[in-house]
Amino acid sequence: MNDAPASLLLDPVEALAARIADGAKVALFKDCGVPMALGRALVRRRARDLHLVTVPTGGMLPDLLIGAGCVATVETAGVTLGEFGLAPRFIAAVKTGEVQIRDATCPAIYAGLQAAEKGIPFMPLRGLLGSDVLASRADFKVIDNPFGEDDPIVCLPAIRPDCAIFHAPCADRDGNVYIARQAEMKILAHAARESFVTVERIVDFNLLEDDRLAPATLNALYVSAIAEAPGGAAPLNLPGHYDYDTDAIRAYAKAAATPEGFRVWLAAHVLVQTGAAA
Amino acid sequence: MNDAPASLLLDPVEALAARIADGAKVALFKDCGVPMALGRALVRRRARDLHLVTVPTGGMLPDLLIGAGCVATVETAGVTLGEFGLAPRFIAAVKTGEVQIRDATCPAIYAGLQAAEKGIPFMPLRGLLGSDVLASRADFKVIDNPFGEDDPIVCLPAIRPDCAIFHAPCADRDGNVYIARQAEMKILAHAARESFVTVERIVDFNLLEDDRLAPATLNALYVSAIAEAPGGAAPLNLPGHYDYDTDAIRAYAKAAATPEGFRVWLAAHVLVQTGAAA
Amino acid sequence: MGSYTSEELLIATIADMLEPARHIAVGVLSPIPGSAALLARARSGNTKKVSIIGSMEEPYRTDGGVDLFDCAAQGRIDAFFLSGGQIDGQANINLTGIGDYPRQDVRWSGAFGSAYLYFLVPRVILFREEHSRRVFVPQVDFISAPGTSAPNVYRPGGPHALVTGLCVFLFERARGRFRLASVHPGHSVEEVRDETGFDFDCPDHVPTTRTPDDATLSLVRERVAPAIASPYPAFARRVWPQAVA
Amino acid sequence: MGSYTSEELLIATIADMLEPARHIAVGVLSPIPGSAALLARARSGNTKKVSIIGSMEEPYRTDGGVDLFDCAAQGRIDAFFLSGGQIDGQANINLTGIGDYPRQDVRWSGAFGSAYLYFLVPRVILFREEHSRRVFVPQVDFISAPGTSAPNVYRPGGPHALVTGLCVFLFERARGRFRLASVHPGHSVEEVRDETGFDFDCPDHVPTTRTPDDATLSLVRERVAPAIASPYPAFARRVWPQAVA
Repeated sequence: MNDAPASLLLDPVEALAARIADGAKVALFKDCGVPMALGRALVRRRARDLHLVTVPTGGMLPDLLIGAGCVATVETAGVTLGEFGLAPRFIAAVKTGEVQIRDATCPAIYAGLQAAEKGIPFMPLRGLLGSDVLASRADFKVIDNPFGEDDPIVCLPAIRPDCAIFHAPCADRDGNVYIARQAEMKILAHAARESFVTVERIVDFNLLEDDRLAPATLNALYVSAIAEAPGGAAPLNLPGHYDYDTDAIRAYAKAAATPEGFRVWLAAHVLVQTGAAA
Repeated sequence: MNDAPASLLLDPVEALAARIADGAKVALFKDCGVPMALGRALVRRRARDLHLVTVPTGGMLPDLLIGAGCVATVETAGVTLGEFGLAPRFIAAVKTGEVQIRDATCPAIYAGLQAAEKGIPFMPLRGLLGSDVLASRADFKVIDNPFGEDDPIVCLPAIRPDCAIFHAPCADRDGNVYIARQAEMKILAHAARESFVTVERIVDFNLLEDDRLAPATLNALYVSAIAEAPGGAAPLNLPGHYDYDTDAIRAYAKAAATPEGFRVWLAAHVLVQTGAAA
Repeated sequence: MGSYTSEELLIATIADMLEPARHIAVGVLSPIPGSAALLARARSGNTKKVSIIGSMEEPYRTDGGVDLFDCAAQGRIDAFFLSGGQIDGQANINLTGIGDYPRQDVRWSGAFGSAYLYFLVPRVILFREEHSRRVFVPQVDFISAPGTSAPNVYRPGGPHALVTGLCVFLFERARGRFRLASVHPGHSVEEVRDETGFDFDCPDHVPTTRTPDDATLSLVRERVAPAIASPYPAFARRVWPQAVA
Repeated sequence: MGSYTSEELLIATIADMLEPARHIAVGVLSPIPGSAALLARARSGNTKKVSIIGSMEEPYRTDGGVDLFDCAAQGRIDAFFLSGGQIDGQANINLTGIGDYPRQDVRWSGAFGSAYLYFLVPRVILFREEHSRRVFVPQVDFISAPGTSAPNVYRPGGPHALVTGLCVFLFERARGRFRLASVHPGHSVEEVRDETGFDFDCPDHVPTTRTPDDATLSLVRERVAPAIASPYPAFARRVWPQAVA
């Protein structure tokens, strides 16, 4: 396809954020690359009532979106800043009930997305029985394995996000996106109705025509729009491109510990936006 | 791992065939590369009572194994020689009942393997309802979608082969196998208890350490043994390496049309084996 | 209008049916449907996507069967093609064999993806060039995939039309029956009746199948022929010996 | 015998438990279990496989979470580690929070992969360095993952041991209880009783945890320290300032 619709490549990242509607179910991939620049653009456009699905867990991005008031529901196997501690705005919002929490496990999130990917209404999964995670999820159902005897098994409903957002090393002008070793981005993109992707750069050849790159390339069929956003995962990392900016993450963790600190941080790092850090 | 067990790399292909027991459930990947050399070695070792699972369909290899008397059961979405016509030994054996046929559909075979890959007892799948394929399979079950109302859906039991066999472009000395764009080989290898792989060549570097090759590499964790077998998919193709030998396939199709013709072909092309064509 | 071959007529006829489809998938051993998909794509200014199962060529290759089947279930494939060793008046198709299952008198390859894509792809076009009572039977011996389903069966997809060497039938899902829509030039409704083993609806006046215009024939010969030659070299050489010399 | 740090004692103690495992998986934020897995691997002549979730280094990196969870369900992972904000005497673990769910008084991250791997990996080692009544409670507030299951629940996996900064408990699945197996040098059974909120079995004589021998310490400092420094640089610098300078 040397003929992708011209609208596929959007610039700047604000244009992508504009396509993510208030109330949308938005899936965020945990592993590199986390679309931090797009997340900041969502805050600036004052997105509201998002239903976040972290795939399968999340960190700074969902914490930031929750703190900025963009989120109504978070469906997750866990939100944490990892070695920088717990996720302060997530925790505060769950404790007050400001966001509705839908606790899951990592494989349960993946299984729900894989059910959507396969167009099946549910996926069975081992584990969960006897846990309060299961008890807290009225939408998880226990059935008797039809191929066993007295063998209860949990069935998880398909998770079909309105959109998946992620950051990748590069895309081509036909809309194909190189996802490197993050094969699960394909599951995410297949499961979601639309995918909005930021990339470090646009390349001038068709990724699928390179036999070495093609296996790690997401077909344009699944991609609604792409924005070029160099450094789009910062201050988180993009392997092979840049490492974590640990000072910046630590500064966030410290600031976000209080609502006031978070507000100041937000004003300095997101709302007043310079081009370079977009 | 610079320390894979020395036994992982076996030579010659006969040694691989020796590890596939009579009666084993053996999964054959349809797409490149079909392990023709290993199949011929199975015939030479007089394998018996194999339960073939074609993934999802098959051609010359299952036809050859059936004709040579190696097969008790074939589970398939279809066996055909494609543009060279129907699969004569498969058809003859189904008609006489010499092999038990378990008809499926392509996505049903994949879904059964994916259930095994995920360690779940079954996978739901759309379609099949009202077909005689479903009617012929007592092991397929129809349940009511627990997330719907009056919504029947077919559940397919996991297919866990004793082994998967396939041919690939290359492997490294640690046992990692480059599978190029054949991502489904991973499903197959994950689903099977063991994988036996023939390759065009062994490379002297670790495939997983090359970021461009790693996404298309099957981890040694899933590989039981590897044999170097240049031309191991011939007379079928291996993209980027060699094309179909259409004359050879046409000669097979013609010879295999009769039991006597097949016997002559087998004696000339399989049983009397020269090194080069192994 | 220039002269055209029977293949070109079929390609143009099927391509017209693909007009609304954004993503068309083509199975194995389908040179005429594949050519029709490529023609529809060329007419669209290449904005349609065409996936050809087993193709090794960009932009037509797929990520493999699992991806393609998933893609259909996600609602991302709008049109597909099926055929049958037998096809009956309820649009049931038989790709498996004739006689008592499993030791049938005639055995074919198997059901492939039929009893799946037939349920999930909105516009499935049945194509079988041979139009005879051997193929078009009152009732198939083995339902590899049913043409219709009970109302409670999840089935966004199903048969849209049956294109043969003689005519075009449209399938009316509500009635579960074929209706003769057009007869190809040089053939008659009587011939269709004689060669069809199943009952079908037939209006008083049956039009002649529209023949391909010059613009279509140019596209077919200049754009489609070289492209379809990659997956189907023998077909392309036979139908367009000049174009793909 | 040379001197050792408390981390080295824990690493050696856990490594001993990994002896039978061929494939050990390590989750995030697990420097001590990760070091133990690397020690077990080094002792095995590197024949064991160690997968470290999130690692970017061969041979420890995985194909991602889906692959790892599938791998566990296939029976290809023999040992894994879990921890908990609360752990009780039935080996239930709480990674979610304290107080009435969902608006808990204390909220942690979430269950991660616990209520899955705990069911499927044969030998799960619970590790929590802080040994206090705050952590080891009579009953967890929220069961992120249960320690035991009814007999009809598919559960090839489960808890093998609980290793803390004070002692080692072994879990007896048939009884659904912990048994004190050893107390670390410099600590006592009384101290363990004082700091443990749940009831556990305690033999008359409780041995002292075996201390690492010189060969083990050499392996830890020469082979494990540089390797664990890749996923856990701060940990490695703190514990082995010389080795990973």
